[in-house]
Amino acid sequence: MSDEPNADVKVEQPASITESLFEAPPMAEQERMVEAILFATTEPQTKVQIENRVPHGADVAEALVHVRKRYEGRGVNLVKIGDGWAFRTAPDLGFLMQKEQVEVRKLSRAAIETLAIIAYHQPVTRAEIEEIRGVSVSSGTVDMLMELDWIKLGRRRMTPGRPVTFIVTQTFLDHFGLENARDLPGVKELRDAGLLDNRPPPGAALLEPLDEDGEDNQEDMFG
Amino acid sequence: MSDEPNADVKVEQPASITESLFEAPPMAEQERMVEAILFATTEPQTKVQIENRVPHGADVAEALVHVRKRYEGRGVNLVKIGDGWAFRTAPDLGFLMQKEQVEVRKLSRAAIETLAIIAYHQPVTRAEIEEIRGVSVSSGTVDMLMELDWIKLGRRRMTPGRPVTFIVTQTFLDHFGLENARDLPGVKELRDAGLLDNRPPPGAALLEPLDEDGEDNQEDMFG
Amino acid sequence: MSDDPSAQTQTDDFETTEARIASEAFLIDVEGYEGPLDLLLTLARTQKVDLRKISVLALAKQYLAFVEEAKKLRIELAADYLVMAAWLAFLKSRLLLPADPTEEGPSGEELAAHLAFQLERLEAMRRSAARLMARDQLGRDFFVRGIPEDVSVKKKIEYKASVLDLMQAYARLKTKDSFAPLHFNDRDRVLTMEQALVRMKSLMGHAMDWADLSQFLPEGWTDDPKKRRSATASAFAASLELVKAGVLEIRQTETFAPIQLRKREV
Repeated sequence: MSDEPNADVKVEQPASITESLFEAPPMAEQERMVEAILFATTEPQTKVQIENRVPHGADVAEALVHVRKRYEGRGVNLVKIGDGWAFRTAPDLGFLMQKEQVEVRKLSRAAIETLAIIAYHQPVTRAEIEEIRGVSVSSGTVDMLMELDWIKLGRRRMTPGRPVTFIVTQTFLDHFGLENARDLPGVKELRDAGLLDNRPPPGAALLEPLDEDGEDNQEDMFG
Repeated sequence: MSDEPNADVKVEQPASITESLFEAPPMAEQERMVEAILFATTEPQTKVQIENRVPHGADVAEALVHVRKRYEGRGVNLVKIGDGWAFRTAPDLGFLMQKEQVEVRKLSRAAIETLAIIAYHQPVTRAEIEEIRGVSVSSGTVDMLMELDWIKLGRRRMTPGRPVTFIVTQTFLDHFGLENARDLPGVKELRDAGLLDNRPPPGAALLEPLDEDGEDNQEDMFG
Repeated sequence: MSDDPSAQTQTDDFETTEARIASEAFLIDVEGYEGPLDLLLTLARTQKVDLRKISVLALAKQYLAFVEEAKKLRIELAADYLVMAAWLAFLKSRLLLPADPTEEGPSGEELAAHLAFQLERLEAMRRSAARLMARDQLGRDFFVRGIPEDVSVKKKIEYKASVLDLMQAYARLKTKDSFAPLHFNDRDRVLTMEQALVRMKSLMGHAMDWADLSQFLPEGWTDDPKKRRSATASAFAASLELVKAGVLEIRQTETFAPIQLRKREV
């Protein structure tokens, strides 16, 4: 393999590589070799280690200088680590080496309620959602559910104003492990299964929805 | 407000903020970024994967062209592998990396032929492989090629029995230094000679929807 | 096919001499073949012609001779070799006898052509396989980055909810119906944010000096405590909005002290 001159280099360099067994390849070729070795090796390589790999007579020190220069200011730099040399991503580009990690968050109460209404009542208009929740639906909530690809627009309702309706998506069904939105249990079943809290005490009724609704309203106003 | 993990507002923000705050960096800088990303990873990265890492608005396709050109004839080259891009050492310098060489698993003649048939005829069914080789394909052969991650299941053929098909993988392309299956040695000559046609034995022609398969072959192979 | 009569006698001669010797030689190594097609391909090569010009008739005879020899030598042949022999015998008769127009199915020539195609294709695939394996290979001739750099982790938020969350949310809504939900029945005693904003904006021009928030309440909203509360809250919220917009300044000297506003100097 070593006696096969590389097609790319061929033009510039005559067959001098093969001419003499012990003649060092031209510096450009030595540079390529150092480059390839430092790329492929699993540890930083010392000058001696590189010398042991390249053909006899090569001037590794000089080749290293050339390679280092060539990569100056590039996205990858040749750096010296102890006695060894290695390629490293340019320090200013470290932010590119980030990988996304998913942080799971719970949906806000407004979002889960809106989603529940859409799931149970689809196709349902915004006005109907607001009627059920008793507060206006912030567009942020709807946008977020849309962005999660859990709801989408259904057909327009054939009533005055032809309002759009919302329906749940296949992604929603997949996420919640449902085959069909109709598979959701009804309120009576929920109560029978003990999933429903008993009625809250009369006094709490007025307070509880208030603060939450206040928030919701504001969001809509400024959103 | 911004430090409040409010679910409703959060989702809307990132896109608009990044768009307005950061303009795409100059091309030279984009080149550095693409260079750094591809240098850092061993797996080929698709254009989309790179785009997800670089700042919004970067022209990754153009940057890739520049980077590829920059590394032409160097000891390390930018190569295209299927949809992905990766740096690989120049093949003519393999002799320098004797220590890094991994023992290539010795493949049986059956395995090599089966692999070649899948590569040249993909997507191809087991029955078609058997028809070409004139002997049954042992499941051990298929399993081994799967294990090497050189072949995988393609779409089912729309013929009676809906048999599965086999296609080659990106790992296969990477291993053999191919940009895609069209680059297989001699593929054009074989096609011109009609040797890649799915030609059923005479008399059997009535049983199979030949046209459809022919189209299917072409689509997947060159699509 | 090139099975014209003259060519045929030629190939027949050829077959009787060299091929027979060749086929006998192959008998020793019958195990080495990967099925009848592989054997046929090897036999075809003894014709020493381009596979496209091969005489299938000669090939059929070679193969049948091979099987005969094997029988004589009591070598046990796998069933598929015998199936192929039967098929080739049938093909041979088809090729030799004049075509019977009443007969159904493909002609001898068509069958022969297909066999020739199969052999050519198998040979082509073998050549291609060899060329493929002769390519530069990853980990042998070219290499990946030896020290891949670790990618650090960036957080991405994903929202999660279970069916139970969904059902409980719905249940909560449904049970809310049965006790007092929030209804704005007395809207006339509520000053909305929008109303307060409109009012604040119109009055702002006059607030060159610090003025109490209470001075910005609309007429008729200061006496009734409920209305005053609502108006104060809305006016305050509207003020904050205007402060945020940079058109107003706000201060409060101490807890519970009056809240004061003035226009922001530009």
